[in-house]
Amino acid sequence: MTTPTRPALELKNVSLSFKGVKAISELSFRVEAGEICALIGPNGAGKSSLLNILNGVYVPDAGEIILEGEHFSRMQPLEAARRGIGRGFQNNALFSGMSVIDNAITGLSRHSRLTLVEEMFRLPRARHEERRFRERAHEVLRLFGLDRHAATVVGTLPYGVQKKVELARAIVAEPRLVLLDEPLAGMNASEKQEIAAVIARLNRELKLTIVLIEHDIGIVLELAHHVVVLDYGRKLADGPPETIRDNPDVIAAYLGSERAEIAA
Amino acid sequence: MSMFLETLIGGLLAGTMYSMVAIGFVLIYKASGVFNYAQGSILLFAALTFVSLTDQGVPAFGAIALTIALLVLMAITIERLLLRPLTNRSPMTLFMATLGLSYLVEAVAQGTMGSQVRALDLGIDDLPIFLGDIMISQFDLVAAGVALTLGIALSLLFNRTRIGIQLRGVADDTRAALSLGIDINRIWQIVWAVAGIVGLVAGLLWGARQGVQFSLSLVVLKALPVLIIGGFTSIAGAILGGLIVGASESLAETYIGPFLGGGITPWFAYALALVFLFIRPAGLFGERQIERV
Amino acid sequence: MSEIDLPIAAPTIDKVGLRAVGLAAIALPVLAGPFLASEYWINAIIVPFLILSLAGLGLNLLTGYAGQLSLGAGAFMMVGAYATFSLQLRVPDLPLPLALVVSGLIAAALGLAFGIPSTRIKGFYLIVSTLAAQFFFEWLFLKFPWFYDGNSSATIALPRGLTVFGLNAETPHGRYYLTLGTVLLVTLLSFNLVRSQTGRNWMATRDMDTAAAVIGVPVVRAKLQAFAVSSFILGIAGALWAFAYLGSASVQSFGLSRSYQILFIIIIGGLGTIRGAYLGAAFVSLLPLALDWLFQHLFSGHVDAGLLQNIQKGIFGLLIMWFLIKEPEGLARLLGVKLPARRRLFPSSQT
Amino acid sequence: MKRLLLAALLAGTVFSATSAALAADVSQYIPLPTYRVGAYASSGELWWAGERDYFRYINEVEGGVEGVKLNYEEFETEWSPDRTVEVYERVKAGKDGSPLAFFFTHGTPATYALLEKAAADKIPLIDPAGGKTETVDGTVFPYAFPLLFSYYSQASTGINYIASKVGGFDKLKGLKIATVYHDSAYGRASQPAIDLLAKKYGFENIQIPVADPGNEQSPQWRQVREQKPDWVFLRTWGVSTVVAIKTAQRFGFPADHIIGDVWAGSESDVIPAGKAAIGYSALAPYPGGTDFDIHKRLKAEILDKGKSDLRDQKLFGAVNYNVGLVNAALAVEALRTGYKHFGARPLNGEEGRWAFEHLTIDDARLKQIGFEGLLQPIKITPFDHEGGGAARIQSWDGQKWVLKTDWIKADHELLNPLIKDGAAAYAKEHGITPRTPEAETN
Repeated sequence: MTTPTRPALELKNVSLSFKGVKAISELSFRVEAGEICALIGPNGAGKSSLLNILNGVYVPDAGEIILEGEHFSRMQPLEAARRGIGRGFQNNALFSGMSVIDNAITGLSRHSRLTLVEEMFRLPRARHEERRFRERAHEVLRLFGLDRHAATVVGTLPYGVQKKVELARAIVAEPRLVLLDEPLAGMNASEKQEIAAVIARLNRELKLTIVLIEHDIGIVLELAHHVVVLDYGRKLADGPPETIRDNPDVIAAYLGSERAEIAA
Repeated sequence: MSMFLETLIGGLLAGTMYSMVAIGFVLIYKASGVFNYAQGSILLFAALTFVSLTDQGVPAFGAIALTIALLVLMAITIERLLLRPLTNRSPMTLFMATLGLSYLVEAVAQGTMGSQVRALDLGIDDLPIFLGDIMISQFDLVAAGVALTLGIALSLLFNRTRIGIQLRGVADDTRAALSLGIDINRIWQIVWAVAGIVGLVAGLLWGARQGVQFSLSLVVLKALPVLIIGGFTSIAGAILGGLIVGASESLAETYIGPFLGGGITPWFAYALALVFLFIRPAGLFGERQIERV
Repeated sequence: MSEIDLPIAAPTIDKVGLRAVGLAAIALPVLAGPFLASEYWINAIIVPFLILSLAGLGLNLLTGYAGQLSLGAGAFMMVGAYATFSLQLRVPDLPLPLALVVSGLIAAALGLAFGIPSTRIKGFYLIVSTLAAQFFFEWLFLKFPWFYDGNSSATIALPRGLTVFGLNAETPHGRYYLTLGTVLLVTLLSFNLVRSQTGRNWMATRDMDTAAAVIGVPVVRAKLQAFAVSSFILGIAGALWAFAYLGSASVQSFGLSRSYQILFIIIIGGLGTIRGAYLGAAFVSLLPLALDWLFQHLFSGHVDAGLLQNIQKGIFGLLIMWFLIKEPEGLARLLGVKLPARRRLFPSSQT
Repeated sequence: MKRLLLAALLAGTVFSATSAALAADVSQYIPLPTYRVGAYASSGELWWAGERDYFRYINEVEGGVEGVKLNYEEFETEWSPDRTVEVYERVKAGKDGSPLAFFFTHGTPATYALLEKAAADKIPLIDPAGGKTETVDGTVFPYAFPLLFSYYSQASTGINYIASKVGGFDKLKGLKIATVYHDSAYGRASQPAIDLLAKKYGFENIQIPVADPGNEQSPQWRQVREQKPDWVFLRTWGVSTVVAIKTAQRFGFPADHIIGDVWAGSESDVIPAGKAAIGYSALAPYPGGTDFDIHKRLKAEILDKGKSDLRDQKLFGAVNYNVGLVNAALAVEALRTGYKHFGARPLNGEEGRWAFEHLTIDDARLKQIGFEGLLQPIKITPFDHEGGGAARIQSWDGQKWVLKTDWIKADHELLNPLIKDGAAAYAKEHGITPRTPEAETN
């Protein structure tokens, strides 16, 4: 476990560009262990790109990522997962040809210790692990009310349900830090409330550090302990929700404009 | 030294023959995202149609016009019956569909026009020309000229005409092009027809060299490494890729081949392409895709 | 919570597939096969059908499950056949079944080597690697006499024929049982594998490899495993093709057209299903015979023989396109369970 | 509907296998594995036309062979040895009450693939001017018949012809003779013989491989130009022959110093090469042309009556058409030999072997059947399954093949030990005891 004095995650002067176009410029902020940190900002502000840097999908041009005290100039996707970073994607990146339960179990992949031969012959160790994984996956599916869809092929489910599967897959491997890209998008109000409650519970009960991107400012202010506002790849504001709400820059650039509605 | 130069120049010139086949692929890939395996069969079909017509006494000019008309018809048919139903399918599905298409086109070509090898005389005498010690093939020089002209003409088409600009729009961003009201189906038909015509030109040159026969369809296997090296989306890349493959294949057969017992050309180009891929995974001129999740 | 009532439907795990495979592969041919079928049916249809199914299965693990398109299936079949020949020739003490396994392992190692580019190259840039394998091995096995023991015809045949632990399997029934036994065993193991974590990793890699890596799927390892396992099966299939079906083989038996044939088997049969390989193999084995028969009876004498053959080839091409348009999941879906909605294989990574 | 269609297809297949034996005629069944589709169709198409026309002529004009009608049936293989094996399995039990007397493989790779199967099934494999050279030794290979002209004979005849051109065997010493060959078992099959000949006559032996399909050969011909051979022996096949002839011209190598082998010497090989092929010569165990008696008979009885299988009658007398005629005639004469011995009824494989092993076609007989000049005199024995070993040389004049020589014999005294050794090694490896035909009855 991390000590409270050390941040779970810290970014220092991280920059990223695509074909010469700056997506993120010299961004720095901290995420304390056990907090829910919300990234907000208009589309194209670089929020998803930032998560992709943390997951090692994108390689930053410059800067440093400090994860639980360790310094990285870039992450590797597998390394990130191994270090306990879970991830939920914006446009469901589920494995559409697989069932709900298989999607969830796949999230446990890095915990598998089996060899091919054990799997092929279904040796006792293989059966044991399969059973363990299946139980764990069911446990998480129940948390999201998904167990009745366990055997359904994911691609056939409605969007809102798929988002829940996405969440379940993100947390099934018991990460210490979860990055969620618009986990509430495409849901109706009651679903949003339901999932927000689950996220809050995960944070509270499992001491899970959560970084999430969300456009619904109401929910963000309610859920987050800490808000970082991005605009055109730069940090506009950083602080507890109350201060953000009152920050004139943010109001001008974001909250006060219509963009919030459009984006949401 | 002159041997080396001759091998190099000969290889470069031979490479333009590969480029010409590769350009047909690039056009189609650029506009419709399809790796068209049937390009070789279409090349065979085009050349065979031309030769069959001239054998019937149709003058060359008329035969070309008729063949082009047939290719345009074919492009429209393919777009309507194959591409349109497969819109939004994965590139691999489309690729496999063109494998099926190649069977059909070959069967139609051989079934209707027979399987006899036809001679094709373009009136280019293939006698050696000597530059000092270095021997250069006259035919290859003509072929290289044609390939270059073709490349330039297509570049102009892409950059200077309205259709070309629409076409590039489709290639760059299909959705945006659609929202601008560009008729994407028509663009596909045009591109497949143009690729067919490129196939006809390539087919005539290859056919003059080896006779118009079934094995013309096998030239796709030479075009693939060219595409990999040059990138799937660039005409300049196709030409440069062809030059690289032609030259290195020729040098390798001459200088490495004897140590391995010879006959290494079928796989050498592929090995070369693999090496290129490790250095530049999207080819020399290809653009690296940004992954979005 | 607004629960839309959704049918709890077909598992991805191929339960029905197992049943179908069980029915098709066990009940019918095992019981009825050797006794009812003529020697011709066993030698010329059932045995090659089984071996093609096996090869289809091998390629399906790589292409259908792990999403890595390969045009080099023939290459690894070739490796398996030549390795088996070499082992039987040079290590005569090794019994044939073990030689098959070792040959499979050799094919797996080489498959792994040619799969390495897949860790850097995506989509069909990858076919260049598998085609390189195809052409390289065709050249290699023809170029160096060591591989075919200097035989002037450059063909390979088992020095002592098909003997399984001292039993002569050279008879039609012997070939049949050897092939069937191998196919059933490999099917069972593959079935276990695709239901396990490795199978899920493959499908995750196929469906969305970037996301898979991010959530902790060892994508590189999964791809390499798929290449190795696939080549292992293809290697065994190749050895059986050479020695249990043809009797002797040369590189031509495993040329590019063989690679296409195996690819067609899984497209037609159904990508990403175990039973697809069987259905596809049955289809490509029987279709030419059926067309042959049909055309002989309908048009014999009326249509030129050359035209007739071309019509058959054209129909084959049309069927492939038709399948891709109408039934992207192939016969497995057409004849099998109805999934609640069509699932898309090979979704483009853009969506 | 879809299911119905599939069911119908499946059902159709079952019927195709079982529907047999309607007419219990006593016709002799002759299956023909063919290739009318794919890369080799251009030779195939003419070959089958020749074969079918001759069989039809025998059936309809001569009333069959000794009264036995021939029942021939085609199976498409696209020249794939694997598919030929499948055809073989399909037909080896015979059809309509007729057993199989022999099996045409129509291709060297298919012969290789079937060699052991056919020996076990006791069905003679007939592959004139092809096959595996060692199988000339019938004591080890009773069921393989590489009739007419083995690959070793091809090498030897080629060298003999060159010797005659340069003014005698003693002039071969110090010459450079390059073999440009299709890099396959077929292309390499003559190498041991050329090695031996090079040693005997003292010429320099240069071997240059061309990889399949061979549509770009500049490196090979640059090598030819570099090494300056006096003669080139061309052992290519399909498109690689055309490209070789054209590339030779480009590199300034004279066509009249290139000798093609049997399978590099048809119209399909030279017409597409245009002017580059003028003066090119090839070994012709199957000469081209229509100046033979049989062509007059076929013209009158088959072509002019609209019964020919030939799509384009201009190709009547093309080399590949004549290949078909000769192959068919060899089969017919062998059957005739068998019927005379066993009685006029369909023969089985063992009887078929006897028939081929006692096949003799002398000059008188050649005249009778109209093959004088088209086919060499043949005498097959259990020890010699080749029975000929000679070819004429034909040269392309831009319009047609012109025969330059009479039959040139290969040097069998030199080659026989090579064949014997090869056969003995095979026998040892496969535990075969060579039979002693002298001791065999009948």
